[in-house]
Amino acid sequence: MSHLLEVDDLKVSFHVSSGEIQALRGVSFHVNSGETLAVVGESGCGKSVTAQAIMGMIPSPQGRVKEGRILFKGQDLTKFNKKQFRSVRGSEIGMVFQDPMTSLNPTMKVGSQIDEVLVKNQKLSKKEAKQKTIELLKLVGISDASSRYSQYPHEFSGGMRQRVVIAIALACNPELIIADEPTTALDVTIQAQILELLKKLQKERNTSIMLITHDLGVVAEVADRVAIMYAGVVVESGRVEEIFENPKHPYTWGLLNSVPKLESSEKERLIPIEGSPPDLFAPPKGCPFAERCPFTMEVCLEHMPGKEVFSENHQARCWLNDPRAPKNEELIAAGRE
Amino acid sequence: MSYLIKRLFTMFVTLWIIVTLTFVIMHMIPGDPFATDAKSLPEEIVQNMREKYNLDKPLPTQYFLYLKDLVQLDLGPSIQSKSRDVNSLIADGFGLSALLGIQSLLIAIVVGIGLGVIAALNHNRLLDYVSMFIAIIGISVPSFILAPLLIKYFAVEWGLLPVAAWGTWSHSILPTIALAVSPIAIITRFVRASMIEILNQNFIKTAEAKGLHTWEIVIKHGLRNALIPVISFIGPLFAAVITGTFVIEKIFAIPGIGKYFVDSIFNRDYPVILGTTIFYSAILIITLFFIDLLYRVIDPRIKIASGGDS
Amino acid sequence: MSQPQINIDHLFRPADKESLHSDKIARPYESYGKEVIRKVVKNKMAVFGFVLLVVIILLSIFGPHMVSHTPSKQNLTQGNLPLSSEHWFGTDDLGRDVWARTWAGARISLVIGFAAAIIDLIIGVFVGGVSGYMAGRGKTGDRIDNLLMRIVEVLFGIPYLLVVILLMVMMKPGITTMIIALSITGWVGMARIVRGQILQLKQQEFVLAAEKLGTSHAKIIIRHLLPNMMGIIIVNLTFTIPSAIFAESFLSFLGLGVQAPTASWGTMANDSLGVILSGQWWRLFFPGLMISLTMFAFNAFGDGLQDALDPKSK
Amino acid sequence: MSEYVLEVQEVKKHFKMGARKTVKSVDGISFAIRKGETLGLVGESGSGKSTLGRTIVGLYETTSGNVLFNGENTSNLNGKEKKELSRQMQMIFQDPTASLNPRMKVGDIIAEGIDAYKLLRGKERKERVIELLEKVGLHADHAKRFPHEFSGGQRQRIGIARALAVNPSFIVADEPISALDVSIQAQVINLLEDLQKEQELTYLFIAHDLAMVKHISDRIGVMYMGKLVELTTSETLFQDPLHPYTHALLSAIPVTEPKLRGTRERIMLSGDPPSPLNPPTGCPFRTRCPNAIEKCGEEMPKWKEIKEEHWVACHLF
Repeated sequence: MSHLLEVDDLKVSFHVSSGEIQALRGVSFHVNSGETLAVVGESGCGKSVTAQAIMGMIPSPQGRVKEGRILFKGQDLTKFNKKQFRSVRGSEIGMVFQDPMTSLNPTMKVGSQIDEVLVKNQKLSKKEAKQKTIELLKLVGISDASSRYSQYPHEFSGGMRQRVVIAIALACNPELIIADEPTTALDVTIQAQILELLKKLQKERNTSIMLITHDLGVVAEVADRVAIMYAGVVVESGRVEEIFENPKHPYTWGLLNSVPKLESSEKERLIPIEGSPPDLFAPPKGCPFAERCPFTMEVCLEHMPGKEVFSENHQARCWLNDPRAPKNEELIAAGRE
Repeated sequence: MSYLIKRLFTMFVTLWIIVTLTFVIMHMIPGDPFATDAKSLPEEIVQNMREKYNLDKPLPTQYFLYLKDLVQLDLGPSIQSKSRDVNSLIADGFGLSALLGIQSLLIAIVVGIGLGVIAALNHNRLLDYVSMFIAIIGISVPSFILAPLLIKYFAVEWGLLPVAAWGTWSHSILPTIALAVSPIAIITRFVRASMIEILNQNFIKTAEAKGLHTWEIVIKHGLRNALIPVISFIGPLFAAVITGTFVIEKIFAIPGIGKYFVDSIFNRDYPVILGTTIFYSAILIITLFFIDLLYRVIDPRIKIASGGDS
Repeated sequence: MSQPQINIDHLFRPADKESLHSDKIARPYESYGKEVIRKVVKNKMAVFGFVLLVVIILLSIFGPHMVSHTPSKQNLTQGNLPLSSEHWFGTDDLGRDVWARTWAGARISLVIGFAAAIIDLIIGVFVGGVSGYMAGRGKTGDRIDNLLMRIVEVLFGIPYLLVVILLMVMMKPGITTMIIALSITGWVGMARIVRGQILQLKQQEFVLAAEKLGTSHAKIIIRHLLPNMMGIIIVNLTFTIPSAIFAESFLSFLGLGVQAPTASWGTMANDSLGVILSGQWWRLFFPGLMISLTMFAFNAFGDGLQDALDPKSK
Repeated sequence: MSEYVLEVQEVKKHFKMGARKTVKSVDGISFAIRKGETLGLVGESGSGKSTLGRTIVGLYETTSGNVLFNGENTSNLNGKEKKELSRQMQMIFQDPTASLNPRMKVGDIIAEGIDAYKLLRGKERKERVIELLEKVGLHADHAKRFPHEFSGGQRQRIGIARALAVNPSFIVADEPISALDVSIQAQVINLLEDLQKEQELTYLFIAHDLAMVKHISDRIGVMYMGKLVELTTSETLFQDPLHPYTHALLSAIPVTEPKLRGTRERIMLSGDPPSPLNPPTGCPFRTRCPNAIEKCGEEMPKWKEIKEEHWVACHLF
C-alpha cells in the first residue's frame, strides 16, 4: 500500500528579529490510506507547524520550508503555489482546529460557513449546498439540523461548535483530515463524544486522520500508528501497540511514566521527566533529549542519533539502541517500568 | 425593549444637561448683544428688545420659558437677523452642511476602509507603509491648511474648479475633499488595526483551510468582523465632520450652519448660539444612538433586547 | 544521519550530567524596557517621529533667540517681505518676522499640548482607576463606578469642540483658558481606557494572587495595575498631545483661541488666509508646515510605540 | 478543636448578570477537609469548582453559607484575626503565565506575601526567598529574573513558592497543572506531594483531569452546575461510583493502553450541560441523565450520606 501522505526530512524555520527558530529539524513520517496517525509531543515540539506546512499555511514571511518534501498522493506540496494549495485545501485535505470557540466566524450563520466550502470546491448551487449542509450537520450529530442551520456560532456550545468544524472539514469528503488537538479545549464527557464521532466517521468514510495531540489517553483510544515528536524531530514512531508495550526511546518511556495509571489501585509516585525542552533558537547539536534523559552517554551530547528500525513500522532515534551502547538492561528496564 | 427605553432616556438626559449648561454659560458671558448697537438706539427701543427676548426677566424664568419653547421645537428668534428665527436659520444652513458632511463621510468611509484593508493585508510590507504614511499625513495636515492649498491650486492656478461660495454641485467638490481628508486617515488607521487583529483570528485559519481565495476570506470573513469596532468609532467621527465644517464653511464662504454658528459667537447672538449648539448635540446624540443600533445589527452576538451582556 | 567516517565508539559511556544545568533559563535576559526600546528603534517611522519631535522642541526653545527680531515687533515698512537672510521665513503684513513668530507659536502649541495632556492624564487615570477598581466591590463600589461612568457617558455624548468653543466664549481668551477648556472634556477618553484596562487586569490571576497574599489596595494599584497599563497610557498620551495642539490651532484659526498679538500657528494661518492667493505663500506655509510636522511627529512616534508595546509583535 | 481544618456549610455564590439574571455558580455546597488531607474537586468547565475555591479562600464574598477554618467562622472575625486567617489559606492558580505579574522580578513576586504581612525584612527576607526558590527546585540567582524568562513548569513552581512564603496550612490548588505539558505535570504533582508531607499541608485540589485527581487525592468531590453531586474516597469513587454523572465522567476517561480499547463500558452522555443562566428545574443533571425519573424534574435531591464517607445527591439512592 502506498502512503497517502509522506513527510520526508522536513525542515521549517521561523526568522524573528532575535534570530532563527528551527521549528522542524528534519521531520519524517507517513500516513497510510484509511488509518489514524497520532502525532504526539509537548507544546513547542513542532506538531502544529507540521500541520501548517502540509496545509501551506505557515505564517509568511517569517516562516519558511527550508528542506524536505511533503508528498500527498505523489505530489510534492512544498512545490505548490497558492493556487494549487487552494485546490487541495478543503477538498482533499480537511482541517480541524484546537479551539472550537474561536474557529468559527462569529458573524456568519453556521450553515453558511459549511455551505461555503461546498459551493467553492464542489461547485454546488446554493440550494444543493444547503441540503448537503443539513445532511452533514445530522451526520456529525447535531439534532434539529435545519433550524440550527441558520443560527450563529454563539448559540452553540463548545462541543457542538467542534462538530460544526468537523462538518466543515468533512464537507467535500477529503482523503485526509488533519485534526490539531481537536479535544484539548473540551470537557472529558464532550471529548469522548467527539472522539467517538471521529472514529465513526473514519470507519464509514475510510478517511485518513492525522491526529495531533499531547494526550496519550486520546492516542491509546483512537490511533493506529503513532509518531512521537520532540524538539522538532520525530524521535519514535510505530504501531500504537508497539509504542505502548515496547517503546524504544527514553522520551516515550518518560511520557508513559508521567501519567498516573487509573487501573492501578496503589498510590505510586509519578516519574517525571526532569527539566524542560531545549530552546529551538539554539538547538543542541546532539540528541535534543540528552539533557533530560536519565541514560545520557557522551555520544548523545555530540551526535544526533540516526534512525534505528525495529520492525516494518517501528523506528526510534536513540543511541541506546546502537549495538555499541552498553547493555545496561536493568537500568533501561527500570526506566521503562 | 428595556434597553431601548434606557437608551432613549439617557439621550434625553444628556440633551437636557447640554441645554442647561449651554444656557447657563451663555448668560455668564460678559458682554451684551445690544452693546454694539446701544448708542444708536434709543433707550426705549433697547428696553423693548430686552422684553422681546425675555432678557428683562430673572434667569430662572428665562430658562423655563426657553425650555417651554424648546419642547415645542421652537428655538426662538435671532437677535442679529431681526426678521428671522433660529429655526429658519438652521433650516437654511443645515441642507448645505449636511450635504457636505454626508458627501465627505461617504468618501471617507469608502477610501478609509479600502486603504485600511490594503494596509492590513500587506502588514509590515511596502503597501502597508505607504497607506500608513498617507494616513498619518492626512491626520497631520489640518483642514484650514489644506483648504487654502486646494483653493490655490485647483481653483486659482489650474482653474479646474470654482473658487468659493456656493452655487452648483461642483462648488462642493473642494470643500468635500478638504473635509474628508482627516476622517479618511482616521478610518484607515482603525480599519487597519482592527483588520490585522481579525486576520490573526482562528476562524480566518478555518476559512483558509477551506481553500478560499484571499479576497473571499477578506470580504466574507474579515471585513464584517473588522468593522464592528470601527462602527463604534463613526459617532465621534461624525462629530469631527460636523465641527470640521466650521472651518471649511468659513474658508469657502459657504452659508451653512457652521458659518452661522461661528458668526453668532462673534455677534453674541445668544439664541442662535444656544439653538445651534442644541441642534448639533441633538444630531450627534441621535447619530450615536443609530450607530449603537447598527452595531447590534452587525454583531449577532449582541441582542438589542438584552442590552448586551454576552 | 550517523557519521561513519568519525569513530565514535569511545563515546558510548555515561555522560557527566553534572555539567548540564538542568533548570536553565529558557530565554536570554532582556528587560521589558529594553525590549520596547529595541522594537521602537527598529521602526523607522517612530524614530523619525521622535527625532523630528526633539528638533521641534529644541527650535521652540531656541528658535526665537536665533534671530534679532522679536515675535511681535511690528515694522510696517518691512511688511510682506519674502524669504531672505534677514528674515528667514519672510515677514507678515505688519513686518513681523515669521521665523520668530513660528517658533513662538510652537511654544504655545507645545505648552498647551503637554499641559492639556497631563491634566487629562491625571483626571483620566484617577477617575478611570477609581471607577474600574471599585466596580464589583460590593454595593458601594458598584455605585461609585456607576456614578462616575454616568458622568463620563454624558460628557462623551457632548461634542467636545462645542464645549470648548462655549467656554472660550465665556472666559477671557488666553492660554490658561484654553488649557482648562481642553481638559474639561478631554480626560473622558483616558478615563474610559483606564477603566477598561483595570477591569481586564483585575481578572488576571496575578492580581487575585496579590489580593490573596494580603497586599493592600494601594499597593495592588501601584505595583500590579499601573505598571501593566503604562504602555497603553503612554500611547494614549502620544495621541492626546497632538489633538490638543490641533484643537488650539483650530480655535485660534476661528478667532476663539489665543488673541492677537500673541503668535500661534492657528492665528498665523488665520491672518494669512486672504493673502495666500496674492502670493505671500510663506505666511501660511511655515506655520502650516510646522503644525503638520508636529502632528506627524507625535502620530508616527505614537504608532511605533503602540506596535512596540503590543505583546504579539516580535 | 475540630477534626476538620476546613468546613464548608451550605455555601452559595451567585453572580448577578444584568438586571434580572443570576448565575448560581456555587449553589449550596457542604463538605469538610481533615488536616493533612487532599480533597480533589472535579467537574466540567462552568461547574463552579474554581468559583468555590476562590470563595473558600475569601477572594469572593459568599452569597450565603459559612466557611469555617479551624472551627472558626471566617465571616465573624475582626480585621486582624481575619488577616491572620487569610494568611493561612493560600491559593495556587491555573495559568502560570497570567498568575505572575510580568513587570515584577521573581524575587519580589515570591516575597509579596512576606512584605504584605511584614514577616521578614532585609537580609532575612532575601534568605527566605532563596530558601523558597530552592525548595521548589529553582536557583537563588533566579530571583532577579522576570517571569517571561521561565518555562511554564518553572513559572508554576514560582507560583507555589509565592503561596508557601507566608507559611500557610491550607492551600487551594486551582487546576495547577492543566496548562502544563504532560512531562511537566508530574514534576509539579510530585513537588506538591513532597511539600504536603514536609509541611503538613492540607489541599483542596481542583482539576478536570480525573486520573491526576485520583492520584493525588484522598477523597474526591464531583461537581455539576454549582452543586456537589457525589463525595467519597478516591478508591470508592472509582470502584463504586453511585451518581449517574460520576459514572459518565469515569467512563469518558480515555483508556491508558491501546489493548484496553473497547474493554470499558461506555456511558455516552447526550448533549451538553445546560446554560447556567437557565438551569433546569429539580436535579440539574436530569436533562442528560440516562436514568432520570419523574421526581428528578420536581425537586433537587438531598445531599445525603449513603454509606460511611460516601455522600451523594441523587433520587435513585
